[in-house]
Amino acid sequence: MSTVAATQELRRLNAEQAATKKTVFGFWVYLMTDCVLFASLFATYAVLRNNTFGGPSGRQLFDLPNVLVETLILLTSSFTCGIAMLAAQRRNRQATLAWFGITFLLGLAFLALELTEFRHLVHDGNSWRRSGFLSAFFTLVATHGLHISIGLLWMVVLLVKTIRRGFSDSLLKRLQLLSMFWHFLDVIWIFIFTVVYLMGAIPV
Amino acid sequence: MCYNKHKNQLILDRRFPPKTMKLKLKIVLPVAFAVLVAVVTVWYLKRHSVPILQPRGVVGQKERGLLGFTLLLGMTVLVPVFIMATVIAYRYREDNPKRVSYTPEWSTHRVAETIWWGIPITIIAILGVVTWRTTHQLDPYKTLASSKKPLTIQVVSLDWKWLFIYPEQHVASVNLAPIPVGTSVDFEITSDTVMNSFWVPQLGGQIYAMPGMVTHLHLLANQPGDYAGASANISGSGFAGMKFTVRGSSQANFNAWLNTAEHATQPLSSATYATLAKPSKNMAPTVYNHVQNDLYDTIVMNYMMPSDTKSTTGVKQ
Amino acid sequence: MGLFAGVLGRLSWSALPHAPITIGGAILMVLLGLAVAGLLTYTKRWKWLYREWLTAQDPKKIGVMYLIVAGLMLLRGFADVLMMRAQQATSVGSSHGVVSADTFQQVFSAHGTIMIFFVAMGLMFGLINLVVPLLIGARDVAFPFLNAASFWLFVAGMLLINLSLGIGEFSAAGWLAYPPLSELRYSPGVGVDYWIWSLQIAGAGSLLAGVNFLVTILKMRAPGMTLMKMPVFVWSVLITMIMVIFAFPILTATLSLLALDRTLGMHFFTAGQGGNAMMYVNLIWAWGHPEVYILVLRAFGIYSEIVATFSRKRLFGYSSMVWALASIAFLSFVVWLHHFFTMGAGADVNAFFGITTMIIGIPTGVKIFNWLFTMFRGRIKFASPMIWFMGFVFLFTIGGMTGVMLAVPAIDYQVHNSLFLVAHFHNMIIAGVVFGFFAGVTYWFPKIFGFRLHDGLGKIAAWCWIVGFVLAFWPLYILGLMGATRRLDHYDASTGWQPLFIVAGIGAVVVGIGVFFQVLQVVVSIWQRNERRDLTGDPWNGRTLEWSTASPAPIYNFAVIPKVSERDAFWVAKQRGDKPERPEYEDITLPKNTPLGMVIAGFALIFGFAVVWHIWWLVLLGFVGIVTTIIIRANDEDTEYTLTAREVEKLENQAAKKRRQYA
Amino acid sequence: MKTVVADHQREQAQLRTYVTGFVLSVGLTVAAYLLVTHRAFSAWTIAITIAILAVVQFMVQLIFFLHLGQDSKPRFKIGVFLFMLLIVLIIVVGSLWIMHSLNYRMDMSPQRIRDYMNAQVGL
Repeated sequence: MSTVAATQELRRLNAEQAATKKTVFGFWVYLMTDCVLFASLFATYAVLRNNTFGGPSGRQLFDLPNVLVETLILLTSSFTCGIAMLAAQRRNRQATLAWFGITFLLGLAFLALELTEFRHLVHDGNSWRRSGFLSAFFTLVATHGLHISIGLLWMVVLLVKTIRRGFSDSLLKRLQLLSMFWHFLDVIWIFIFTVVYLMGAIPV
Repeated sequence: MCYNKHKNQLILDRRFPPKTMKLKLKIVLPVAFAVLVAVVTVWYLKRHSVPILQPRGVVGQKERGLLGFTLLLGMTVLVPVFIMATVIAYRYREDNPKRVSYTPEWSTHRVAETIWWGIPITIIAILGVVTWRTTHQLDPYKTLASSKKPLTIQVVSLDWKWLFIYPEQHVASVNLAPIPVGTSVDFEITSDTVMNSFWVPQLGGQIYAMPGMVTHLHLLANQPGDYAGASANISGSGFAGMKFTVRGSSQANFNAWLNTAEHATQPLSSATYATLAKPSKNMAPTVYNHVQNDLYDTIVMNYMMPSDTKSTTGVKQ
Repeated sequence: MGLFAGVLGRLSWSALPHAPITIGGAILMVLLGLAVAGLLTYTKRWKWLYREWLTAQDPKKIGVMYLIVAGLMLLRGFADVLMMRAQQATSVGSSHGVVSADTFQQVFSAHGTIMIFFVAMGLMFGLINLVVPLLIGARDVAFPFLNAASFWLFVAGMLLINLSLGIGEFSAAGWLAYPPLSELRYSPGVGVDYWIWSLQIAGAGSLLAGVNFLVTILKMRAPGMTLMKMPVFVWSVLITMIMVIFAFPILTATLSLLALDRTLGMHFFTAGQGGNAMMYVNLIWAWGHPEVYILVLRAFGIYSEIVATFSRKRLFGYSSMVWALASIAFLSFVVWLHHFFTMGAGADVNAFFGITTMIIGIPTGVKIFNWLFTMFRGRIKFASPMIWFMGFVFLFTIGGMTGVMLAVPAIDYQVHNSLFLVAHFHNMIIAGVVFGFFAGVTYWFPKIFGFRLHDGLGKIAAWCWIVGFVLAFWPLYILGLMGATRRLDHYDASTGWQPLFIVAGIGAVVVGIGVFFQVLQVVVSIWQRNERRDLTGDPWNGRTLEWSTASPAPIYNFAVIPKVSERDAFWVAKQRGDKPERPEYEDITLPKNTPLGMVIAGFALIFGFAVVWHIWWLVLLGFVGIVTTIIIRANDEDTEYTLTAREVEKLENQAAKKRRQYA
Repeated sequence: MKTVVADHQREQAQLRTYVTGFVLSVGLTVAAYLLVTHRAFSAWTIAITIAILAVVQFMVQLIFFLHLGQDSKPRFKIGVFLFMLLIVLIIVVGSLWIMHSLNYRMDMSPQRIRDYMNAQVGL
């Protein structure tokens, strides 16, 4: 009797594992489509880079030190997210909650810095209505910011779930998806940081 | 009954269509229909003006030749496919009384596959070379070789009419553009409204008219005549009325027209231009003189630079 | 209007339609809805509808719903056709035809958008939902809930576009709404917003369905079925899904940029202020051209299945067919500039894109030769799918030839945006995509509903469509050469075009008769369904796995997942004549029905409608609704139920007994 | 017992990859930043180098954090990723090439365009 139960259990485990791999692959495919979405926004930004219509260009507007701090914050949050995943695989609830908490705070800090930068720009009259360049800049960076906010909301939902119901296979799977999403956003930010801010600030 | 249990085979629904329609009819009828369509087409084309097939401009003639060449090249694939499809369908139909071979498992044939990968590749290679050459030759930005001094006409597409400005002659005209025969005419095209497309089928080619940008189209009329032109890009409710005529005329007639234009009643200052730019449909051809010399550049620059630096046109952004 | 303005944004009584045609259309739609609601209440089937269909997670049920919605949209799109033909046949010289210029422009914009997004994509995803799991020997798609959500998003997009008939007006800027015409300055109304947001919602649905089916095909094939042993239709679906997931994000991005221009006053594509309208044309066609190949590639897949089955022969040159599909997929991403040769790009750019466009003709030509050689030395049974295929072969080749002609930039300078171009792309879409779906629906109808469609009526409909098509679009080729541009709502008598427009009108009527015969075919087949029942599960002597299970296919598709060893597995098994051995049943887990997919789409519809009318509080409500529903669904643990082996056995025996009763 | 030790080792290895990935990323970011703020080279070389640095950092993130390329036999994940890169390249490079060619011919100053046109005598 035990062999039948064992094969049943083995088959259920295999099915479970196949389901996880299928979902992870599905989410990976979704991330690839998001890359193409960002590619279109990058292409639009690259085309409209010099369409400042008499208004200020990137060189006058960008505060590079502030952006460097933002980038380092996001890199660190990506790192702490990795550590949190290790803790989660060990099913150590305290460590997972702690590290994901840090990742959440870093993400929030990044978002706060970005929003203050936007507020300064709008305050000085360089809002997205001013020129094609500024429209492209705001849209590209704000779309990334929107993705970061979705990531943070998702993190809150999963942390609450961890606290209330502890670890289950489906929770581990969802944490893995979240960490994939977070690393992916970090990759997108690298290109925004390079193409928008660094290349914008190169003295021609 | 439509389903026969014993022979486990589908009997076509005998009741409908009637059994009497012979198989031959099913092939003869479409062929007859195709021939009828071809005959009516040729008859119709003979009796009506077909600008693209009866070009009067150098560019248009070259493009018609290219159209014919590509059609013939395409036929070399189309005709075999039509013949093969008919013969194979007829010969290998299920209820063919003649004994024809049936090879259910045969599914690859090296030589056949290399043929129908090879032939299309060679055809496309030929066409590719022709395309590369003709695209460079017929580039609308190229000035056309002609003995006479080239003429420049600045074109502004407005809400549902075309404004033609003759910069050297300081005259302007709406919906009518006389050009001397045999001269390479450079149309500098822009728009002060939405995107339009400046298209004169009988002289050859079209190009988009876009606000804040200047596109160029070179045309040359071989012989005098009125050549209909239109906008080929949807531009709002008056789109169907955006018609104009390019009048190929001998040098004498062209000079005569210039005289009448110079003595026209209305000067084209920025004020009159502002009223002209207001949306209106099916405007009769009118003529203006003493065109303000930087009017065209202002129309273009209005979209490039903020208007507070230099603005004369009435149309606000 | 103070308080009122804030509460309902731009929405006001003036939004109700004024033109007689739109009033008539709106009333017709409302009456249709009331009739259906009345029928449901009369037969007390609301519960049944909710339990069986609205909350369904079974891809076959979702597929049927896709086909019904796409069928309705085909009728609506066809009504637009009749209006356009009537207008263009009568609006000459002094008379201004049946509708005003502005209504006419809304009609052709709606016609294009509905036919591409809601008919072609709808029919396609419908067929894929119905057949792909069966073809690859799977029980379900990879993500059932995502599948239901993408269907309902498709319905939400369809509802939003049809709402524009009753409330407000629709876009008058064509089916791709080029700026600056589609910008606020030249289209101040809500028309373009309706267009943007119905496409965003339907586009999101398509993207999610693309991801879903890509994972289904890659990860859930029957054991032993490697990629090169898959049916060719599944190959065409796999390759098309790859194109969907990489093309639709460009559409989402471009529509979002246009929406930002119109709602937040940004300047991506505005005429001045640093905007660049050319970038919109570039981006929209970077999605546009892969989109039309997304439509046609799956029709190619259907043709491959049909020709192989009805010629009772293996498909000729399987690997070269797959390579042709793959090369078309890649090439479709590098040709998009042929849609705007005449915008003024340099000769090198035009020539490069012209040549890549021609190169796509090669694999297409190869496929046609392969189909012909599949028929060569076969036993061809001319059922109605084969008539659709013969129509395809003759008409699509003409379309392909005119396509190669249009690929030469110098020729395109003459015929761009003329009726010649209109005739070309209708040639490709009607003869290629639409004929393919009608053939596919007829072919797989018994597997879905358990009874065959009336073949005679199907053939008459096919002939009507073929003859009607030639009558409707051959004159347009000539008109294009005579200098007629597209989208004309009026022209002068001196041009001599009217007789050709009248012939085109007659062609549309003949196609209308074809559509009538199709509706008659369905009605007659339902009426005689007991006579026409398919008892063996294999009405056409098929070759692939879906014919090995009963028809209509049970909810779990296969009681026992089949083992596959080579191509055309079912045909080989039949040839060897091996008896199906006694199946040893196992537990099957299937997804539970849930209304949340519909709820998400409902909130998306509210969100879309609110953004169109600038009702900001409703926008927030819609967005929050979507997010909370997703979170609720994510936390919902028990989403599956299991059928024990005994229950499966009981179901199988019941179905077998019912079949014996009919025989 | 053995599995626990193996898990521990695997986790340590994982931690090491994260740390190296993190240090590399920060290094590359700061390097690119300093290059721009200290104007040591011509604009063109700076642009090229920071582009390369960005691509390297992209690879670092992919390998160290997203574990790309270590999945099972039918490598669909990396297949989809490479096709995505191809499509992104086609769109971005294609769009830039097209828009450059359009803008170059569209808003040139009248004098320069006259020379451009005369340079290519057509039919």
